[in-house]
Amino acid sequence: MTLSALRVAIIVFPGSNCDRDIMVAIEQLTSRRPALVWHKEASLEAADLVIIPGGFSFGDYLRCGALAGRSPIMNAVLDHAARGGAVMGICNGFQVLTETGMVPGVLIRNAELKFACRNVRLQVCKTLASPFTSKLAINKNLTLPIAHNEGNYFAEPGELDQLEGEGQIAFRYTDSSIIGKANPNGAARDIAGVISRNGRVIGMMPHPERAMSDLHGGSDGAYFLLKSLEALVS
Amino acid sequence: MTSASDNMTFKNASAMGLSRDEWDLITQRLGRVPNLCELGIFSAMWSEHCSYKSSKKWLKTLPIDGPQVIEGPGENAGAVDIGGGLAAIFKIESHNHPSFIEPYQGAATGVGGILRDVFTMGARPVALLNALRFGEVNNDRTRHLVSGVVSGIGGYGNCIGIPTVGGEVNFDKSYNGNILVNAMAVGLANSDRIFRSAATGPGNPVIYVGAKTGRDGIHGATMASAEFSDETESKRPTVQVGDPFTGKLLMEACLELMASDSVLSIQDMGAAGLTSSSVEMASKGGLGMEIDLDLVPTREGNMSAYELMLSESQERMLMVLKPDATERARAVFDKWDLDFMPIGQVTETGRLVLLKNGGAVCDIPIGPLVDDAPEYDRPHGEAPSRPQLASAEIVTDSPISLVLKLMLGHVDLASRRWIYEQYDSQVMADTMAGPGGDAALVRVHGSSRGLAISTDCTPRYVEADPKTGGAQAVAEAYRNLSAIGATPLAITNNLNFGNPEKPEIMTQLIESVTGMGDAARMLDTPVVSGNVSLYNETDGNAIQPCPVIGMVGVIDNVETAVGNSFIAAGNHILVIGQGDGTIDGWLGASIYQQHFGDNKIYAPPPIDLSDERSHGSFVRQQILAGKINAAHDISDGGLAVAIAEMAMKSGLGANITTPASGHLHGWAFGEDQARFVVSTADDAALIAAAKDAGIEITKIGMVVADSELKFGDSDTISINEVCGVFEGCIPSLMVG
Amino acid sequence: MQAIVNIVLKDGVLDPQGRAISHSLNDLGFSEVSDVRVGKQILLEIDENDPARLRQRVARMCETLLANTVIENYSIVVADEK
Amino acid sequence: MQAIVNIVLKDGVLDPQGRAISHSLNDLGFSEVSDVRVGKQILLEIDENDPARLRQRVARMCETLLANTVIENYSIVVADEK
Ligand SMILES: Nc1ncnc2c1ncn2[C@@H]1O[C@H](COP(=O)(O)OP(=O)(O)O)[C@@H](O)[C@H]1O
Ligand SMILES: [Mg+2]
Repeated sequence: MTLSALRVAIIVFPGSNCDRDIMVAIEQLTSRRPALVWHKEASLEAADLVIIPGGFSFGDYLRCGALAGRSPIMNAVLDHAARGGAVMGICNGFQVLTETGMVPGVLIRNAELKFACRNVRLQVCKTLASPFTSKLAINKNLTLPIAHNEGNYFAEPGELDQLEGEGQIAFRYTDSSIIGKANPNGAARDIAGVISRNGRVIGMMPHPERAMSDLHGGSDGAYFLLKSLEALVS
Repeated sequence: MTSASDNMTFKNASAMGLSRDEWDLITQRLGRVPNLCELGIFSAMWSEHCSYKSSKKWLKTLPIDGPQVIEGPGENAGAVDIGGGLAAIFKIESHNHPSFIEPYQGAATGVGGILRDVFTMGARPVALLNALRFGEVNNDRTRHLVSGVVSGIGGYGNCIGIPTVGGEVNFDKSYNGNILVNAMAVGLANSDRIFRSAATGPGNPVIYVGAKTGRDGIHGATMASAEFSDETESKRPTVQVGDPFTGKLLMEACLELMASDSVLSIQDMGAAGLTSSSVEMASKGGLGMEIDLDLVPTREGNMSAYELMLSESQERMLMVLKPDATERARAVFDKWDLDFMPIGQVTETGRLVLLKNGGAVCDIPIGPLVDDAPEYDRPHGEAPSRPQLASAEIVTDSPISLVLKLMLGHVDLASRRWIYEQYDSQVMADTMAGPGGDAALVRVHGSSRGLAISTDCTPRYVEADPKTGGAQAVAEAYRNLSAIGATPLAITNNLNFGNPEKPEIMTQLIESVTGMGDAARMLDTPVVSGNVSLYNETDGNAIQPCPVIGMVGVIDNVETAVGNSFIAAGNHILVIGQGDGTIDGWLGASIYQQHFGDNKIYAPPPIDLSDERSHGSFVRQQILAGKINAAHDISDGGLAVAIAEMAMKSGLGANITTPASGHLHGWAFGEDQARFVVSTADDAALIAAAKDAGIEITKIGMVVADSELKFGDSDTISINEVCGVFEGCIPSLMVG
Repeated sequence: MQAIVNIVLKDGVLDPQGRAISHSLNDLGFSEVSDVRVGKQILLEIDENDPARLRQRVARMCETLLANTVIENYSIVVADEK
Repeated sequence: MQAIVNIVLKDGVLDPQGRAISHSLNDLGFSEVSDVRVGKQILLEIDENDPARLRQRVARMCETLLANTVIENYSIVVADEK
């Protein structure tokens, strides 16, 4: 399969605001425009990758991702994942995935109680087999932007041990010359992204779609997305 | 219609802020006394905020025309042609008072309001900026206000998904009891698809859309008069609460509907809510309007006509639709889960008629509401003349590096990172340069064109000399745009002043508007929109006057823009706009004076508008020609601060040659205008080009790989050290 | 001792969060829900044994920090007074 | 009828907001405060007259939406049962 044959679906909730950004980013890499799927749809056309974009679905009211997690379309996304389909949740999308239990843990308020928008440096971790990490060099550093108020990853210590043991941690915040602390939000064990037990679902706080070229100030987002898409077609 | 018990008297009018003359005019125009609802409508329409009664005479002196102008002041926002069939639509607006009472909600609703002004015109908002002024920073109240305002701005902008790409902030004790929160929004539309507010076509339906109406922010003045209250329901001023989620839905729904051929005219409900929107739409169309208030969607029971007309509930719009478009429009708003309600129709009568419970509760001619709104030529005098501060009187001989450290730790110069990292500056993925540069640069989606935007004002200059200060604000914005390579197109402005009934305040206003107008004319940046905020006083003490400029410009190819960070060791550093001989430096009204001088007010650096124009154009041309690879305008703090900022951003150092004679501190920290620091790989070519253009230029040093700033032979400081001071200042002040 | 502070928005102040939750509950089949308001509950652990003094101190905390009295009302529950 | 749902974080779950409030209170001179936890209080207006059924429906709402049972505990107060 070629990249341009890859069918990508992007779920749009009321309040999503990075849906267009990730659509443009994927199109830049595959030359094929992803489908935008409105949350009220009950079914999902066959897709090779479902992306839940960033934003403030339902205004982040109650808990980030909670109301979106109960939208009609999420049943179809859960079915897709249960069939082994690939899912990527970015920022608010990550929060939606934790709310529906598709990836472990929860994302709570940033430790400093402030929204944080800046570049962070990530380290790629050694993981179980997953299309989202298989083509990345272990320990490679990526510089990507974050922009969130609730990105403080939390799970019980026992569960964290297990995630580490099983290779479900995709990225960690790591030391950087970038001004500010390496860990921008207080996340347990510096976790910035996790993957599901079957490796097919990833949730991550950083926004790859905002680092697609030097004009954005860096292209590590394009690199990460391209490697993931390549793994999905191979 | 008007029951006798409901008849208003001058006492009621006075409680709503109307003067005796204004009251007499109302009764004369109506031929009777108004009832409560009618009086409320007059008082809102004739308030300073809606009628510009103190400033109108002077605003008329501003230049508003130019080949680039599509829509000047008068609509919800101004519009300029940026090429490619597109228009940039923008405006700035203040939310000073609400933000002082409730900083989070006040700032958030300020952002929501300015966004509605822009998408009402059919533009998709693409950038937000702000201009903030707070009191002394070592003060719990200030800290509370700063953190509330900043998180409120972020709370709205981040959620609705429009990047906050820039702004400015200063601190001064005159703002202790009266902060300034000005928000600017910029949007993009096809230049032939701009929507306006004039109602058309008698018989056409008037539609209310968006959120429901509650008792939010109802005209504060009336709260004092208990006799208005025919119900026991609380009439205390309720704070408006912003709902960016509904704001986002409203924006998407409006833009979706405006893409179809359904909307004839549209107006957001801002200050004075349903009153100003209905009156303005009808008056601009030269028509009337009839509204059935029982149809207005409400979220609280038993709202009176007065409350319904004066409520400032957020996220609401009024539209006139084509006669056959109602069902199509309803489907769009249903999809987005928003209220959609036909509440009336356009009429030919020229009157505003409001129905409630089957009867008319208001029937007034619209003409007087708008045309007869008072216009005052308030008394004013002459601006005080200020002594000039000779550099010799103030300079010391401490090393530049030591002074530089002090300066960079000054709250008005230090890094604003603590603030702008709380804003999502990148959503929409077209931010090419966000906060931290000179102008922000936002790519026009799907093209290589870019919008350059900056907000600027230096209140201490305006206080010292309002005319120079007014011109300087425009000039600084012009320089900020030029420094990235963009062509300035037009401005919006927010005039923040004290009580205009005091002659000295009126003088400040008039003089700064004059300076602003002169500069706008000379720099070809007409005024296309703006806002006036007066009575910014506490206990009779006025704020430092603050006429904020928001400037928008364009660059054809974002790849040709430069930043204000050094690029490579071995590059040459030059100052444009300064000859070898200019070494005295202008220290009056500077940040240096604040550190080392007395508290007197001295004359600010003079502005030479033709220099601003030629130096700015030169820098722009050389950037576009690839001859300059980094540029930074020289403003607060002077030359040494500009160089330090370029070094800190890059991590590279600089070896700077100091002048052999004259006042070293004046040279380093003087705030003489119309200057830029630039770096280039080819100094000879740049110098030659400057000579050809008749522009002064001086080579002052080199970019070096060592992370150090070196002034002259022996005065050295590491970038790490300056960075620590620069970045540490605001975070540590915010901890208290 | 423990004190609980309940903080709710004043009447008339818009509660967008409550509105969104109410919608969602309706969509999820809980059509009987007609209104939702969201408040905060702050649980304080305090070294103070006198319930009256405790209440007084907590009221001070509410006025100085815990509640935004421009838009919120608060009520205090002192555990051992109940 | 009215129902109130109180939602608190489970023990052991980090509460950044509670911690920040606790610090601030200490700084403001309320040194007797040793711990603060921040929870939510959700007030529901429901068309249902039977308190037992009401409680049962609200419990369903909590499990489906209102609480994230991974990190939160909830309790229900039904007004007329009190
Ligand atoms: N309140 C604010 N919001 C967002 N960005 C800000 C704010 N204040 C300052 N900035 C950003 O910090 C940088 C420096 O601000 P300032 O010193 O006012 O710049 P200049 O002197 O070039 O006008 C600019 O990029 C500006 O956009
Ligand atoms: Mg600048």
